[in-house]
Amino acid sequence: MTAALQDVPAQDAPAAVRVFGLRRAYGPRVVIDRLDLTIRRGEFVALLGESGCGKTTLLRALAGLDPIDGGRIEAPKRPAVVFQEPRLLPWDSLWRNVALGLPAEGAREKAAAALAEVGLGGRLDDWPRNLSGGQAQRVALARALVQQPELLLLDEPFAALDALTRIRMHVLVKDLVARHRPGVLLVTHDVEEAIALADRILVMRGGAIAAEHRPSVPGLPAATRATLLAELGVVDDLKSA
Amino acid sequence: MTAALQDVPAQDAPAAVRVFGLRRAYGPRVVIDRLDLTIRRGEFVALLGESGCGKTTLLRALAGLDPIDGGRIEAPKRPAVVFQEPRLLPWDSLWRNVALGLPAEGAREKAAAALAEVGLGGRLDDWPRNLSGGQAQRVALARALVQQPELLLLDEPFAALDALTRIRMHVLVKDLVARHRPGVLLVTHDVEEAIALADRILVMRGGAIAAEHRPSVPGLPAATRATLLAELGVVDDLKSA
Amino acid sequence: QSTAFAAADTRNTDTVRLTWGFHGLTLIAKERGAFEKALAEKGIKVEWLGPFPNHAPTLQAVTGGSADFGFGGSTTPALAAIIAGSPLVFSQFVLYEPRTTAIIAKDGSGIDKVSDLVGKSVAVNRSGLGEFLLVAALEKNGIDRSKVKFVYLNPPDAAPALASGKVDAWSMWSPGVDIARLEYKAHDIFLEGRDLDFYIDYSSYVTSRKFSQENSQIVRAVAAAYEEEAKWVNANVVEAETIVQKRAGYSDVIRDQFIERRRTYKLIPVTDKAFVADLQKAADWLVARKILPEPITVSDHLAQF
Amino acid sequence: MSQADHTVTLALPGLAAGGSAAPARGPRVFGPRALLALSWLAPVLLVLVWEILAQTGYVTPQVLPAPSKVVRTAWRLATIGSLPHDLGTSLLRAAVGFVLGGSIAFVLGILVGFSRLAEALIDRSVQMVRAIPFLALLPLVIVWFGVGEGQKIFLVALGVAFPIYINTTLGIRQVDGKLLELGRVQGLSTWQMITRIILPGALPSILTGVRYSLATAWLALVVAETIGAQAGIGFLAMDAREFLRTDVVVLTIVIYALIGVVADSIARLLERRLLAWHPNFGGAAR
Amino acid sequence: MSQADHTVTLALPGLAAGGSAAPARGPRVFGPRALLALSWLAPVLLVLVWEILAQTGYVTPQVLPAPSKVVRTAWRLATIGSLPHDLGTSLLRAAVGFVLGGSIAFVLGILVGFSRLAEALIDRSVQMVRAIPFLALLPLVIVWFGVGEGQKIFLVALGVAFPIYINTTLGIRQVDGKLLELGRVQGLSTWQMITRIILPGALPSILTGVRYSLATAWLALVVAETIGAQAGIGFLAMDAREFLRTDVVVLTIVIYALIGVVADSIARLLERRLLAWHPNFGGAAR
Ligand SMILES: Nc1ncnc2c1ncn2[C@@H]1O[C@H](COP(=O)(O)OP(=O)(O)OP(=O)(O)O)[C@@H](O)[C@H]1O
Ligand SMILES: Nc1ncnc2c1ncn2[C@@H]1O[C@H](COP(=O)(O)OP(=O)(O)OP(=O)(O)O)[C@@H](O)[C@H]1O
Ligand SMILES: [Mg+2]
Ligand SMILES: [Mg+2]
Repeated sequence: MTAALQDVPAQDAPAAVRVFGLRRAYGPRVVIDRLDLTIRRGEFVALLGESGCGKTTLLRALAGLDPIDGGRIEAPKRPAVVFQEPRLLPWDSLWRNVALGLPAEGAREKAAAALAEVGLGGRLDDWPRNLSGGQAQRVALARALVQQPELLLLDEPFAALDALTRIRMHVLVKDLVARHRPGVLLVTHDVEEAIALADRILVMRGGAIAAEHRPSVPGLPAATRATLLAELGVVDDLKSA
Repeated sequence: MTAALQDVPAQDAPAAVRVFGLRRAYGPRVVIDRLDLTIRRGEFVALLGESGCGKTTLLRALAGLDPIDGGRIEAPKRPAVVFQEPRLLPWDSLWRNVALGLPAEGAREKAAAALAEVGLGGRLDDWPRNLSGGQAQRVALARALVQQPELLLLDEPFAALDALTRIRMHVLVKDLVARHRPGVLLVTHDVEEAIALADRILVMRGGAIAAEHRPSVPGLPAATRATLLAELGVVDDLKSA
Repeated sequence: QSTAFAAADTRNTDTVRLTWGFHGLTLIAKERGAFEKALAEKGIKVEWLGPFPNHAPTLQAVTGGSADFGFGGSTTPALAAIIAGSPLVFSQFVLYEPRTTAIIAKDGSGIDKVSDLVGKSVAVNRSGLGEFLLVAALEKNGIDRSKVKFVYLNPPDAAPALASGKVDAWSMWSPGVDIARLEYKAHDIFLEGRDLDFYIDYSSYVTSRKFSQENSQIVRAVAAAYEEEAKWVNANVVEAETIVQKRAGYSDVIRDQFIERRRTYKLIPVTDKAFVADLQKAADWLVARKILPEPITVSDHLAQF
Repeated sequence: MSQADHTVTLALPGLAAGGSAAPARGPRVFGPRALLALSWLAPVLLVLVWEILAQTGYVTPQVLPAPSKVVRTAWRLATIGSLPHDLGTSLLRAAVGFVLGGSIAFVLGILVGFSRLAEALIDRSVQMVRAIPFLALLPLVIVWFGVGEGQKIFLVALGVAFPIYINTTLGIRQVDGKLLELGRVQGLSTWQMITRIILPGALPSILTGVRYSLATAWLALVVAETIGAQAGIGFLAMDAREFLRTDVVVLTIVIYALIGVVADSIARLLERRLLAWHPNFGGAAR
Repeated sequence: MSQADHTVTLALPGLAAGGSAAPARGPRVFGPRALLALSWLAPVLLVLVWEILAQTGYVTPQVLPAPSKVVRTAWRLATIGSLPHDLGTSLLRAAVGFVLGGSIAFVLGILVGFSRLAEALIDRSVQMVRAIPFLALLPLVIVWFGVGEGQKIFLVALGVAFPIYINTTLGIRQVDGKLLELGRVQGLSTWQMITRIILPGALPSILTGVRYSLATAWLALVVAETIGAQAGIGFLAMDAREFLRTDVVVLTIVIYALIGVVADSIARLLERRLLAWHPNFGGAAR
């Protein structure tokens, strides 16, 4: 257990992001409606929800990438974002991709360190097109982590990773949270992952936060797991089919 | 349990694909070396392995997309493939994307049925750019399933799906296997998924098949799970960190 | 001298900007250098602008103020430009003999006289001497213009058209017509100097009205220098033709033809009343045939100096 | 919380709609109407300044006649003169040449973009011919095609061909290789491959080629109509130039400019229609 | 197993290397060497046929002199004549005009591709000017620039500007909106946005514009050098045309064609260098 690294943020830690009554629609399709959310610095929040329920839309709104149709968002100017796709610049080498946006001074060293941490230390000067799916995703993660932001928005950053690599990446992210204490919002479909990582787990449904859990505080992770799966509509019977 | 749908293929079912001593290198980087593999019609094979170990490379070779540097592949001319990314044509509506390659006659109906099965029945004429990550992945899956191929190659097709949707997709694929009996090769990082779906689980390491399991035949799935995780390098301690 | 009755003696510049092309006096004057020396003696610096491919752009340059003199081309475009409103005046006229503009056809084409042109196509340069000559030739032979097909072609394009039989005849000036006659084995059907008893078109130097008023001294000096140049050319035909050939690059045979013809230049001051009357007649001829759009009084557009 | 580090994003529709819809473009301060009006600002301003300069005598009419004079000339030529006939003749030539040259170039472009063999066989020759100016080619064209319509249409076709050819090959090279792989996997025939994947993917570039060549067609006519033409805008221009009819020369320039605007509108319309799926081309804001 | 349904993929390096490296292109039957040789086939064949036709008297030398005659003329002009001087003069003009026009067009293209406001203000005017033929502009250019070098360089710059402008805006529109979003999220400055994302993304199109305009520069010179030039290839051509020197005319055509080849090679070199990352441009097979 690495729980020692992970202090539950005090109720009075400064907020990394605040959302009040957010509304977002694509034309007639209302995706987010009256959503409230606060994430404090140092807090790790996981976001679960059915495919297409609006998780990415929420993240994009927090990152200031989309206009919103109602409500209010208070967010830092520059959160770090891992998009659902890797979004590497095909014309830049890996280290330049990771260093994108860093001040030129010492950029290569920082990028090299970050790439080593995600297990790609030997491929600083390789092209993105030569990467496997999981490798590209790790480069995108490295790019976000070197930013050392106040708010870290992760959209399924581990989806293409095998179990072992995934655990390594978990450690990396938790490390960053412990050191720089950003607020983290992690979108994931893996309930185990949410339980293992998050201070707070949110379930999104109908355009708003439908449920909230604190796996580390009361009860057992196992109980949380069953509740969460039920909330996501999975009957345990089916799951083992 | 839907085990009734899923007959273990007879040892003498015709082969959907055969690979002998396959070798594939990108320049000096040898990714696949002396790999042998046979998948029979109706057989469901899951492929596990560390990120970057060569799973996609193997799939591409089987699909005839890449040249190979040694060995021999006997594969049907037209396997159906779900790539690691959705690869939707941005200029075509969803139903046209799904119908790509179908004979024009009745294409729209077939595509509509397939889209309904993956939960996107209402969005036949929508553009791909309006989809969420998981929705796009489901369209790609629908596109492969309508092909009714002899060999179905799936590269992490469920990675962006939530637990419930994922289970629904599992049912869809198993259904197709039961009806048309293609050979299936499924790349996944989810050990549970592999156990739940596959007749045979392969672990890839060092460019070849390092281990093989038949979860449905001997012992308990739980035992298989522990063995597999160990083979993938995960110590159970770490996993729960 | 033409400067007999100077109205005023004005000048507000040291430099005169002359345009030049690959023919006639301007080229020889520019190549020989005596012209510049003569003007330098009067404190006038010569700036040569060019070469220009034909007359119209030089008129544009003078009208637009980027040059002071035209390069001694045909009067018709100058008259047209004046009618269109360009503030140009004639400063000097040039008459060269023999006149060599001609209508030619290939040997063995069965076209030997103007009446053979009926039903044939003839290449002419639009609104130029070639077109006028064809019109005059047809009129002289009583043939209606509609019986002959006028094909508008610039000289460089007309040559291959004639050579490959895409047109049956070509109405054109020197030296193009001379080169073509020799190279494509063609013969004259109608030769201006021989078959036409009046002039349609002369050569002329033009300047802007403003320049002629503000720099009458220079206009006078330039006219005098061209007269000197013409005198030299008339006296040194062989050298003059060789200078032209060197720049133009045509064959010795053609040059020798020109030498043989002893082409001479006669410069006529704008004060020559008889000449101006002839030019007026030519202008009226062009107006009557709708080649010039409006009547014009030539004497209103002469440099006053 | 530390307000200094934070920006407050208000619920304004100030940002471009839909992340990828107009990403590089800053906040949309002007609506589409305003932008349309703005786009006519520069041309209208130019005409106004020009009229004022001409009226005040700052530019002499022989150098640049006033717009009002040009309009009068246009009116005169249109009513008693041959302007409509000239315009019609040129339009027809441009259209025929465009269709001919465009289709040939398109096919060649597809071949070259598609196959390295075709590229080796064709591309170098095309690049050579492309560099030869029309004026220099004229004698040969006359010998081959005579001095009739054939020659003019040939020149237009030639002028149209190059932009379409080059941008078609460019477009095909820019088609995402991953989608081509997809086409192979889905068992598309060569024809389906072209119509379902290559053409749609290359369309933005191809339409740029079309946009370019719509103007080129007219430019080619200027040269073509100096030869054996009895009507046409190029003929009108040449004639006027020869006689220093500055007002007619400027009129032809204005006609060319207007044709440029029309050609451009056609190209934009095509883009809006055919690239509706493309976030940066088909957007309603254009 | 049913062999009928199966194809045997042998271990041949027959397929294009690396899935996305050359996807649409069929099996590589010819190596790069063979393709290079093939690409010269058509031009060489053309010259051979032409020589034979000329030697047998099928085409008259006044219309099309034999290649051997043209080579002799070239040699003569190069040794005792002015060819090197003409070529040098034209090259210099082309280079200066190219740099001037290219940079202005590039900046305008970036502005217009980047901002709808700039598009509204600039684009229509550019499209209008683009449609005006050089020949029609010549009188105005003479008035503005006189008949010196200025006028020639201006015309070259003008001719170069349009392809670069158009393809720069095209390229910027084709830049993936997702990468622009990434740039915003990473907090890039406008300058970094342009240099790190927009330019690299637009480069394939921009280079096609460069490739196009390298030839246009020369075409513009032909018109520019008909007036007030004493040297230059365009001057040589005009001069020869005026005096019906068919061999020199054809020589200038050949020179233009060769310049086309050189310009094309430069463009390809640039593509190979600058687009090394691009699977369809930078590949070693080109
Ligand atoms: N640009 C768009 N235009 C119209 N509809 C859109 C657009 N982007 C997303 N949507 C729709 O909005 C809904 C929410 O999309 P979003 O991408 O936020 O889902 P998500 O929760 O991230 O799903 P996933 O887990 O599959 O990634 C979906 O139904 C999607 O189809
Ligand atoms: N085009 C290429 N050129 C060079 N190396 C490549 C290329 N494509 C893949 N590789 C390398 O080959 C190895 C295997 O890649 P592959 O995509 O098969 O991995 P994978 O098992 O699918 O991984 P993942 O689970 O992350 O998708 C990786 O190390 C990758 O970096
Ligand atoms: Mg999403
Ligand atoms: Mg993979």
